Order: sequence, then structure tokens, then C-alpha cells
Amino acid sequence: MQTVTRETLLDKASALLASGEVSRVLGWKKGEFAYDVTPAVFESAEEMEKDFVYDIFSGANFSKYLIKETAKEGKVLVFLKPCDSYSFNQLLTEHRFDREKVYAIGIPCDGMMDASTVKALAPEGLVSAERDGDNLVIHTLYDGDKILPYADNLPDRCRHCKSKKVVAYDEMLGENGDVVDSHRFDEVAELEAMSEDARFAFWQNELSRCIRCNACRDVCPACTCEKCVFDNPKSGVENKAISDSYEEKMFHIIRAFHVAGRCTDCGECSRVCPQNIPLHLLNRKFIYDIDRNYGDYMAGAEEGSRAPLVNYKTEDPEAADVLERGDK
Amino acid sequence: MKFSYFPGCTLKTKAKQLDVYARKCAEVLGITLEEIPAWQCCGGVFNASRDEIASKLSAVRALSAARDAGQPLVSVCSACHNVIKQTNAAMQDDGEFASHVNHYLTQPGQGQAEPYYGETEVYHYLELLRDVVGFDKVKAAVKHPLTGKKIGAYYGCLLLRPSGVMAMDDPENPQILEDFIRAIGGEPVIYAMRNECCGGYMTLEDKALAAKKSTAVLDNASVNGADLLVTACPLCKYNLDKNGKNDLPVVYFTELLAEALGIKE
Amino acid sequence: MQVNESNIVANEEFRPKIVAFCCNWCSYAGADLAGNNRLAYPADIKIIRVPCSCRVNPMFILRAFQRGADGVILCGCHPGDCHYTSGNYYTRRRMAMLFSMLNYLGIEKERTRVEWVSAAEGAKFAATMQDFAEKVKALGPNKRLEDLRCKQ
Amino acid sequence: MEKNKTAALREQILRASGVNPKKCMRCGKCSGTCPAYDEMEYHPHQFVYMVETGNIEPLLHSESVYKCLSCFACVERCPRGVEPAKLIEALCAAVTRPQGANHMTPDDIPALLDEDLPQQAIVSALRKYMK
Amino acid sequence: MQRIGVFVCWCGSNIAATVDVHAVAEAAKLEPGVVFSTDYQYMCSQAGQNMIIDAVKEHKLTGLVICSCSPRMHEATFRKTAANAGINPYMVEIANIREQCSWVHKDMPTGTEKAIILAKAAIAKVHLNTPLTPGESKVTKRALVIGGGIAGIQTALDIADAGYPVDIVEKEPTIGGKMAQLDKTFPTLDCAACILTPKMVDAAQNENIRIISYAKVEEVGGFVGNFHVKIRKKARFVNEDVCTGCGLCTEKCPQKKVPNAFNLNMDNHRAIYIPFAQAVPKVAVIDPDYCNMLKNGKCGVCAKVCTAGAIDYKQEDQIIEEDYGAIVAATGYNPISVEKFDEFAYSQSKDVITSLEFERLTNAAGPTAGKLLRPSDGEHPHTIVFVQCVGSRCASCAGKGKEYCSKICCMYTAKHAMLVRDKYPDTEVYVFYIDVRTPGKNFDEFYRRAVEEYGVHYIKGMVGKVTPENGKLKVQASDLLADRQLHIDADLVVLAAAIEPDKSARPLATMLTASMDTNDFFTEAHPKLRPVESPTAGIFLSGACQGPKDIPETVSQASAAAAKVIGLLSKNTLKGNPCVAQSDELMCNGCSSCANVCPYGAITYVNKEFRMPDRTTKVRRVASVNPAVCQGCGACTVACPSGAMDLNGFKNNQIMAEVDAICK
Repeated sequence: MQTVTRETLLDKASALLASGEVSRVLGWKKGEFAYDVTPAVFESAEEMEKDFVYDIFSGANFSKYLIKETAKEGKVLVFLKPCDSYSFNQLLTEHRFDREKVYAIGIPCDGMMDASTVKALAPEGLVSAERDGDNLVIHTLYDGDKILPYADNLPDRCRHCKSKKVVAYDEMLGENGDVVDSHRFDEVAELEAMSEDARFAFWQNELSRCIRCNACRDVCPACTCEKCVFDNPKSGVENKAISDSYEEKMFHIIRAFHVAGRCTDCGECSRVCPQNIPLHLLNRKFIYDIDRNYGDYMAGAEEGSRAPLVNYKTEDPEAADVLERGDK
Repeated sequence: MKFSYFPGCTLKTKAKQLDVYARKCAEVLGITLEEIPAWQCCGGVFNASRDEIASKLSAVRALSAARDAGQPLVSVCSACHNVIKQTNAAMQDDGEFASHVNHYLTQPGQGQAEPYYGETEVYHYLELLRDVVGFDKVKAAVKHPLTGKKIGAYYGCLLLRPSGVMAMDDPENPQILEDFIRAIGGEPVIYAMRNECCGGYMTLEDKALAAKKSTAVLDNASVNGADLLVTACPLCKYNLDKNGKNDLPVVYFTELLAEALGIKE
Repeated sequence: MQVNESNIVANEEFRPKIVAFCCNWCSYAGADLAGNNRLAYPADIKIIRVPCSCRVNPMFILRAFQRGADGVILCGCHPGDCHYTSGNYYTRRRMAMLFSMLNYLGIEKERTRVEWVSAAEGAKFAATMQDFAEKVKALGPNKRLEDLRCKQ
Repeated sequence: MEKNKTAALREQILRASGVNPKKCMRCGKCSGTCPAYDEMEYHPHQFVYMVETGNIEPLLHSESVYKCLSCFACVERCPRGVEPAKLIEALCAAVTRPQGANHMTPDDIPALLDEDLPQQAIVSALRKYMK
Repeated sequence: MQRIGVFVCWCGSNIAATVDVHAVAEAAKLEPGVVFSTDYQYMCSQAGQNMIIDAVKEHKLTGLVICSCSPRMHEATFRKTAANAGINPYMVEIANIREQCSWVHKDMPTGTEKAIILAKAAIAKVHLNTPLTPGESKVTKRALVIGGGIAGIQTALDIADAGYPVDIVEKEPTIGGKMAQLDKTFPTLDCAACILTPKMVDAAQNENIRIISYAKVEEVGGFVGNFHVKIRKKARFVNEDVCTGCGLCTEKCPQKKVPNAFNLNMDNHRAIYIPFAQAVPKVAVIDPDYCNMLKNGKCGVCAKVCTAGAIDYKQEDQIIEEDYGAIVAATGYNPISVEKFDEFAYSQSKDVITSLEFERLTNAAGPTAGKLLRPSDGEHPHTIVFVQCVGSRCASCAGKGKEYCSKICCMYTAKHAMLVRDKYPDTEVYVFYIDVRTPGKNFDEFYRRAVEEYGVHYIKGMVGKVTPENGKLKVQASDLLADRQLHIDADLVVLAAAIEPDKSARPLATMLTASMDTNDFFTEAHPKLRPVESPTAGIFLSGACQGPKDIPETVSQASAAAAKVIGLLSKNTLKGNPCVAQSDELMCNGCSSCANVCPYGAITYVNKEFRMPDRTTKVRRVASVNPAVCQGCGACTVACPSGAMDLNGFKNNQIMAEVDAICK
């Protein structure tokens, strides 16, 4: 049950803006369509009153924006859903922004919709969608309202939510949840169980759709490099467009490796992918491998924790043993 | 504070004093003991064999009853405490064992709905005095301090070992009973045999061995100046009294506690 | 290929291209020892010297596959013997993760390997290279990770 | 006993006890600490060594398995965490488990009773010595 | 564009027999940038080197590729050649066409083909080489030794004898350490004090040595050659320069009940005391926890009796700051607390003692003036049981014992047993052992003498329980060889407690960025080849702080550490390895991944101001590599997500160029 409403957040933010405690608010803003909610920076209560939204499409993770926003004068108010708070901690661990310049409000979450999920449920004449208790109500132009169970129709990242616990905040609104087990590695395990050929075919099919729009990278809260290796001519992997079947594989392997041990499994990459490539399955593979071989580790669960790929144990398994395990 | 109480068979029969005083003292010290309904014998001894399941079922039943009541479990008899605590640890750590037990206990007719994974906190009565009530508070409640009494603490094996699981005190240099003795105004006598076996389990099988071991304990205690031994174990008490060739009296710690608190009849 | 044609073996059979990254202190010295002892292994293996196995960036390995390598092997000091005390422990994690990922994407796992070879293990070096080359050869050319534009 | 039968029994005992006899460094502290040492034909360190080497047969026929007081002193004091008492209990269970092999039966009890004997003595004796 | 010269060596027939060297040289000519290529019989010979020098001059070469034997063999040679020819030595690359080509491939065509590819890879790499200059830093010619036991004393003496000033920081009021507490030493049985105290005096009198006693290191900054250290010297309430060490105050002080730590609290001294007769510096010290004057202002006896006027109740801690070129850790060891092993009844009976206490009991300067008397009743013990491995080789007792072998106990126990039997032949001595470990010169002979000549009863087995009863210690133990349980009524039980690093070592290691193992022993740079150096440059290890050691081993390691320090201090400047990591600040995220993997602590972070394209400035946290500390492993380059970190000499683009050349 969502105990926190738009009004709760609005009141809170307006008060903090009015008192001068914060100068800006990172929040969600109405888009062209009802399901096009986008992240935005608000500087006054009036702006917020006008454009701020908090509904089932308020899924965007704001943590990454803090790098830029904290570089400015004054404090930033940010709303952190559980998964956002992991990214928040991870960025703090990597010294990416000044904690002192943020006022973080934790908000509980039991799953957010995204535009493509709802569009898939109502391909024709989608107007808007909202939540009514345990149901998702989709308003359409031609077929009237569609009513579906909310929880069952969540996008993958929320169905396989790793945690309903906000792990970093100055103030918590509503009741904080717990770390949950939602079988997020099941799909990875299924892929692992396939033959090499079948896996190759699977990924060939998925990755060949990539158009190298870089949306996954740009949204990723772990991809915050001052200059990305893919934009750097000196790196030897710089290449903006795809021109060969190899390219997208290279891009996605390197991207996944760069965030391995740092990825908080927030699922933004898959959410924003215009080609619906299940990119989270690459990141989860690393997380799964790390958990099985080096002990459970959740990036961002604890600020200051040492990421598994910049750490070691003398009794770590050999690469060959890790490969055996992944290939059942 | 409320606790689920597991008295155990012996306390209902041969060691009634242990039970009766435990309850009365708890009342005085502000602890509510709620006897677990329809408890069964703990099994008497924890069989270290991981594939031995039947004899541990009753302990699991008691533990899950406490869990369902949302209360920690407390026992007084060392043997019961040892069995229950070890069983609890096995349910926590030994997945294979736990799944066997749960598989059996959650069958229809076994009366248990939820599988149990060692969620219950297990206290010995002494730990209750130390960690929940506090020996300071015990001391404050004492009406008739046992001043001048030189008392030897007899731990035996079951309270302390295996220390990794029992985690009551340092297994080689325990303090809890000594602190208890001080709290009730007595003077503890430290003697090395306090954590050595009295041979109690052999009392049926090999009387001579039981006699030898218990005599060694008693002798060592009296040579070091003890006038009296306290214990938490009915089997030890029986064995020391019956088989030990030394007249040193052995009493339950709850009895002394009752005496000090002025509620002994 | 621009070489004296008379010296080139005209060979129809598939000959794999294999890149071996060797750390300077143990494995490169182990390779030298294999040479000192004249222990033969296939010429398909070409060694690149790095100061420590932990210098090997996954990008190098992907680059090799992109450019047409059929197998990549990485050799370092035995765990615990690293010249830099801990470099190979990082290598072990990184390569375990990378190779597991490549395999997850359907790249044959025999194309990648990590092997610890000390400066004294010339024989092990030669035997490892022999074995690795045979396994890669059996798999045939790498098609799954190559970049066609890089082929001449 | 046949070779593979012994091996299977050894395996069962190691599994049931959770003991790894290979951890033993032969210091003898278990036997130095054992209160029932003099009553035993085979002593705690020998139990460990004999199970390790598969020489289990003599242990099965020895009264020693019943002499362990389950006081766990050897478990507590072993510097290597071998836990000999657990091994002995697993052996004892392996001996008494086959039908009719109970070391003690309820029929034996009355003769041993006296009026102060606590229940737990009987219960535990039966638990220890019979299936 | 580089102008590259390629030089193919025949190595007599070593290469030329299976590689067509001429074909290699010809093939190289066709590579871009190669302006000269040749082959020669022995490139490493003087003639070969001259040929290279001439070619550099004639063809204005900027980069050299030598196709020859392993770089491990002659890279240094050809770098010098390059320098002689006037080009940067790091503009040389070697293609290993001998060990990794001609020697392992049988036929000429195969060998030639591979040699050409290796040459091309080297050419591709040298295209991207840049001139490198090793960084230079000044060396402060002063060493710091932390710990004034035999290890620290020996190291300091050796360094001082080589002419460099050394400071010893000792936490106790006197130097001497554990060895000063020992009675005799194995395997020669000479008295510890007789061999140690002259060295202590040497240290005190050596003009290059400054002893800073009753002090501890508080802060360490800097790096090899340039450490800056803050030392806190505790107030001893006695003016060190004035006190003559006459000891009158230590006899007149009315506070007599201060446990004597030097005698392991087996007797008492006064509130003002000198730890022992041969203490260095021989200066009194006041224990502020016991001194009546310091506690409540009532007394002042010591000040009254001191003719030198050395007492200063107002003395305060003093901070000493000093620069050093090298630091030696010599923090030593301590026996573990055996109270957790109370099956041996240490906390229950005064007659159960540790071996170190036994040393004091047999020492002529000890609490019993060297007579072996039971602490409980002062009687002579007639049966003594020694228990070995108390807490050593103990894997199960978490937090209680140590998994390692403490190494010295077998020998000192043999010594104790022998000394008892020698002085008191009427005493029965039992030693319970798991294994007797005596690897050392004359060690096994020594142990056998204890058994064969002195009649010590060595029993393979372990004590399970000690029960104090009626003034005796009832020892229950196993005799594994006789297959029986023994019961011995002993008068004294001596426990060979495991040893552990001093507690001060862990915080010190953090200050020094020196690594430690899980047991808190300092880690050496290489377990075999660099045993006295810490992986952190400029930090050296002496004595038991690196692992359990006896005196001869300690002294040899101490001298070895000194030799390393002298080698370092003898240089005016330090030339680093130029193949070190370098961070591109514009790309650095400041995320700390590189610092996390750096084994040397070479990476620090600075807040740096950047001018942005829109003319604003922005302050960012960026990594900065100290080239004097970096050893060039490259771990950081892969940990860095943005690719800001690169390694000189093995740059990303250089290695990728090699990859490309090989895979072409």
C-alpha cells in the first residue's frame, strides 16, 4: 500500500524550500503524456505545485543527478525509493558527491510501472493509467478501462525487486520495508542452463537489436565517469555507432564489466532501452557470480563497502572452477 | 517480561524443588514464566549424530511453541537446556537436518503449521538472572544473604559445552555461578573440577565409574574449602549425592536463591 | 603476408591465433625456461609481456578476439607468490568474472584460460600451451566475437 | 568386513558426526582430557585415527563406544576442532541402530533403579544405548 | 612518426638455426616507420652495440627494436646502448625470438613466421613508446627504528656503524625488550644479559644513535626517503639529562606496592623505579598511577632525596618531529594470555606459570634471586610439568589461540628442563609435546642432550586438565606412545604460551601503510626473496614482528634489515622505476577503486580545481600517484572504470597495438 502521496511529498518539499533548508528539489515532472513522467529539478514551491507528479510512473532513479546538482550552491532535496537509495550509497562510496549537500527523503515503494510495460498491456489508444488498490486501471480511448492486477503486471525490475528497504535517508516517510528475495537470479540460471550455442543465439538475437543510443549508459547510476571510455579516442574502444555485429557485444560486455561489483541492480538500463534488450541480465550475471563465488555482496547496501572486484580473498576459486559452476 | 518455560520431566518428579523455587523466585524478580502447554521430554541427551532425528523432535516442538508465542524459551535443568539449545543451533545451521525435521513436523496431524529454523532465543535460568534481571538486582532483592557460606559452583558439562553453541560463559573459566553465589551473599570457592564430568550418564551403566568421577569432584571441592555445592542439574545432583564418596551437600541453585530471597518454606 | 614466400609453410589446415599474456616475473620467465630447455609448443602461441597479470585489462582480451584471435590465455605467478604481493588475486577475480560472462554470452569456454605458471615451471608452461592450442584448434575459428572489419 | 562395506560405514559415520578426522594433528589432548579414559579399550584419539584409516571393525565390537560420558571435554579442548565425542556417538549409533543390537533395553532398567534416580538418567541411558 | 631501427640478432646459431634472420630483417623493413633494418651475429657484443649506435646516428633513429634473446637477459644492455647513442633508454623494445621462438620451434618456416610477427608486435609497440625519465627524490639520511628489543638494537647498531644517524623509539622506559627478561639462551646456555647488556650500552654510547625511550610513534607521513614522523615521548617526571641513575629515590619512595612488570608482576617495586639494574637509559621513572605526589600532591620524598634535582612532577609529554629516509619496524612479540586455557588452571593457581615467568623465576636478577621456588609457598618444586603448544597450532579455539607454530617454545622448554635438571637433580621434569621441532644449528643435539644427558622425561601427548588440590597440581595427561592416561602430582606447571605480535603493531602498520597478515604479523615484500622489506618502499622489518623467531634468527634479520636501510641511505637521491602508473586528472572520477587495489599505498587523493569550458571552476577529487612509491604492477589501471589510470611503458594503447599486430 502506498502510504505516501503526492501531497505528502509536496508539503514536505515546499516546507523545506520555504525554510531555505534546500534550494532545489529533484523530483518527477509531468511529460507530454500521462505516462511520460520525467526527472526534473524544481526550484520553488510554485513550480512544484504546477508540475510535480508522484504516481505509478515515478520510477526514475535520481541518484545520478546528484553529482551535477550538488556541484551547485545550496542543498538538494532528493526522494529515494529503495532501489535509488542503493545507488545513492554506491555513489557516496565512490566519493561522487558531497553528502552534506543533500537532504534525502526515503519513500517506500512496492513497484513502479513504466511506459513500455503499460503500452504493451494496452497497445491501442492508451490515455493514462493509475493504481486503484491492488489493481492497475488503464484508461484507453477505444476500449474503455482495462483493469488488471497491479503486482502481476509490474515490469521485470519490480517483479524481481531485491529490496524494499531504503538504506540511506535523512528522513523516512511512510514505513520502511525489508530486503526481499524475489528470485531475481532465476532468469540468469535459466540461461546458464542452456547450451553455449543456445545462449549465443539468445544474445545474438537480443544484442543485434542494439542501436547504440547509449541510453542504458546515460541512465545508469554506476556509469558516472567524467569521460566514458566509449567517448575517449585514447581508450582504444571508442566507437559511437555500431557497424558490425561485434560492436554491440563489445559495448555491452565492457559496460557490464565496468559496473560489475558496483551495479546496484536498479534495472534502469532495461527500463530505458528503446529496443527492450534485457540488459539487466548481464548485470545480474555478474552479481550472481559474485554472490556465489565471493560471498553475498550488494553494492550500495552499505556505504563505504569495498566492491568485490577491488577486493580478494586468498582462497577465492579459480577462473576454471567459476566457469564450471556457471555452465551446468 | 514473559518467557516460555520448559520445566522438563525430572523437575516434575524427582527434582520438584528445582522447579518450584525457580517459579517462585522468578515471580519475586518480576519475570513471568509461562509453562509451554503439553511439552514433552526433551530427550535427556543431545545425540551428536546429525542423522538422529526422532529424539530431537520434542525439543523442536517446544522451541516452535515458544516462537509461536513470540517469547524466548527458558529452562532450568542443565540437561534440558543443553538439548534444547543444541537442537536450536542444529535447526539454524544444519539445513539438511532442519529440512528433515520440518518435513516431519509439518505433516498433517503433527500440529505444527510453520517450519522452524531456530528463531527462538533460548535462555538458561541463570542467564535470565544475569542478562535479563541482572545480578545487581538479584542482590538488591536478597533478604537473607548467605553470608559466610563457602559455596562451590558445580557446572558439570552440560551448561558450558560445546561452548560454541551453549555460549553461556568461558568454558574453562566460567563466572556465572560464582557471580550468582556472590549475588546471594555467599563466598564462591573456585576449584578446578567444577567443569569436569561427574559421570552422571553412567549411573545406570557403570556405577563404579560414576562413583569415581563424582568423588573426585566432591573431594576437590571440599579440599579447596567448599561447605556446599550448587548445581543446576538433577542428574549431577543425584549422582554426586548417591554415588560420590564424600558427604559434601549438593543443592539446586534455585533452592539457595529462594532461601536468600526469603521465600523458602 | 609480406614475407619471403619461400620460407612460409603453405598450409591448408586451420591454425589458431592465440595470445598469451604473461607476467614478467613468473610466467614470462617460465616461458623463457621452456625455451632454455628446448621444450616445444605450437608456434600459434604469441606471448605479450606485462608487468603483472593484474595489468591485463579485459579490454585487451576482447580486443584480441575482435582482431581475430581464436584463444586468449593469461598466465601469472601462483596465488601467494605475486611479485607485487596481491596482483594475481585481483586477476583471478577479474578473469573469473570476465570469462564467466563470455561463456554466458555463448563464447566457448575453452577459448579462455587462466593458468598460474612459476618461473621454475618451464615444462608446465610448454605443456599448458600445447594443451590450450589443441583445445582451441579443435574448436575451430572464433566467429562469435570477431569483428569482420578487422580482417584483411 | 568387506572393504567397500567398511568404506560405506566410514562414510556414514563421518557424515552423521560431521567430523573430519584429517584435521587431527595427533596431539592427544582428547585422551589427556577424557574422564572415562581408563574404562576404555580404545581411547578418543584412537577413535579418530582408526576411523580415519578405515580400521572401524574393532571399534564396533568394543565396549568403548558405550563408555563415553558425552561430557564433550574433548570437543571443547581439541586444538584443531576435531570433535572426537561426536565421532564416538555416531559410532555408537551405528552399532545400536541395527535391529536387536540395543546395548540396553527397557527390561534391564528395573534392576538398576532406586527411588531417587531422576527420569533423565533412564531416558538418556535408553537414548544413548538403543535405537 | 617514429624513425625505427630493427636489429635482428643471430645469437650465433641459437636463433639463426631455426629463424631466417635475414627474412625477418627484410620483413621488418616493410613496416611503417621502419627506416633501417639489419641482422648481425651477436647484437649484444661490443661490435653489435656499436652498430646500433652508428645506425641511430646515421638514420636519426628515435626508436629501436631488438629481435634477440629474452628481455630478461639483455633489455638492460640495450637500454644502455640506446642511452649511449643519445636516445631515451625507454625507446627500446625487445622481440624475444630466441627463448620464445627459435628454441621452441623446430622448423625454419614456422620459426621465421613467428619471429616476424613478434618483431611486428614490438615495432607496433615502439611506435607508441614515449621517452621516460625515472623520477628522482632526495633521501633523508636518518633512519628510525621502532622497537628497542634485540632486533631494534641490532638494526640500529649496524646502521649507526655505517655512519648514519638512527633513532630508536621504545615504548618502555628502557630498551632491551624480551631478551632482557630471559635467563639463559639456547642452544649455548650463555646468559642473556651477558650478551645483551653490552649491546644496550653500545647503543647508548654510539654517537649516531639517539634512544627515545618511553615513547611511541603517533603519525607517519611521506614516502621512501622522505618520511616525516611525529613521536610522543611520555612524561617520566624525571629529567633524563640530569638523573644519574643512582637509584636512591627507588629505595626511599614510600609507595611499595607497584606490580613489577619487568618481573611479570611476580613482585613489587616502588612508584619511582628503574626497571632493572642494567636499564638503558638508566634513568628513574615515576608511575603516575601510584605516585602519591602526582595523585594527591602529598609526598615529594623522591624530590627531597635526589641530589641531582632530577625529579620534575610537572613534566609533560613531549612531541618530537623528525624526518627519516627509512623506517624499520621491530615491534616484537608477547606471549598470549593463557587465562582462556583454564583447563591448565593458570588463573586458579600461582604455581601454574608461563615460560616467560619461569625465565624470571630462574634469573639471578629475578624475584627469587635465581632460586627456583614455587610462587605459592616459596618451596622448592620437586616435580615440574612443562606443557608445550599452549595456544599454538590451535585452529579451533577462535580468538583464544593461534593457528601457527610459535617456533621458539620447543627449544626454550628444552632449555628450561635442562637447567632445572642441572641445578636441581632431585627434581623430576616432564615435558608434554605434540612434536618436538628443532630445525636450527645445534638445536636437535641440544634437545637430545636434555633427554639423554639430563634425564628429562619427554612424553608424546598433551595435558588435558590441571587440578590444584592440597597444594599439589594434579596433572592429567595422555601418553600416546604408551597408550595410557597419566596422572602426575606436580609442584609447578609451566605453560609454553603461544606468541603473538605486540598490540602496537596493528596501528603502526596502518600508519606505515605496511601490510599485515591475519595474525597481525607484518607481511614481507616477497616471502623468499625480499624477507626483510615490507611491500611499502622504505619500510623494513626486523625480528619477531614479521613472524615467530628465536634470537639468532632475529639478529640475522635485524642485520639484514640494516643492510637494506644502509643501501637506501647511501644514495643521495632515489631513482624510481619510470614504468609507474599515471592518472589523467581530467578523466579521473575520484572513486578510490585504484587506491583500493594498490598494494603499496601509492595513491592519494587531492581536491583539484578545474577550469570548465564555460569559464567556471569546479573542484573535484582526483587520484594522484606517488611515483616514488608505485612499483608499476598496473592493478590500478584495470580497477579504474574511466580508464584515467595508465601505466607508463605498458600503456593501454601499447598493449593493444601488440595485440593487433599479433592477431593480424
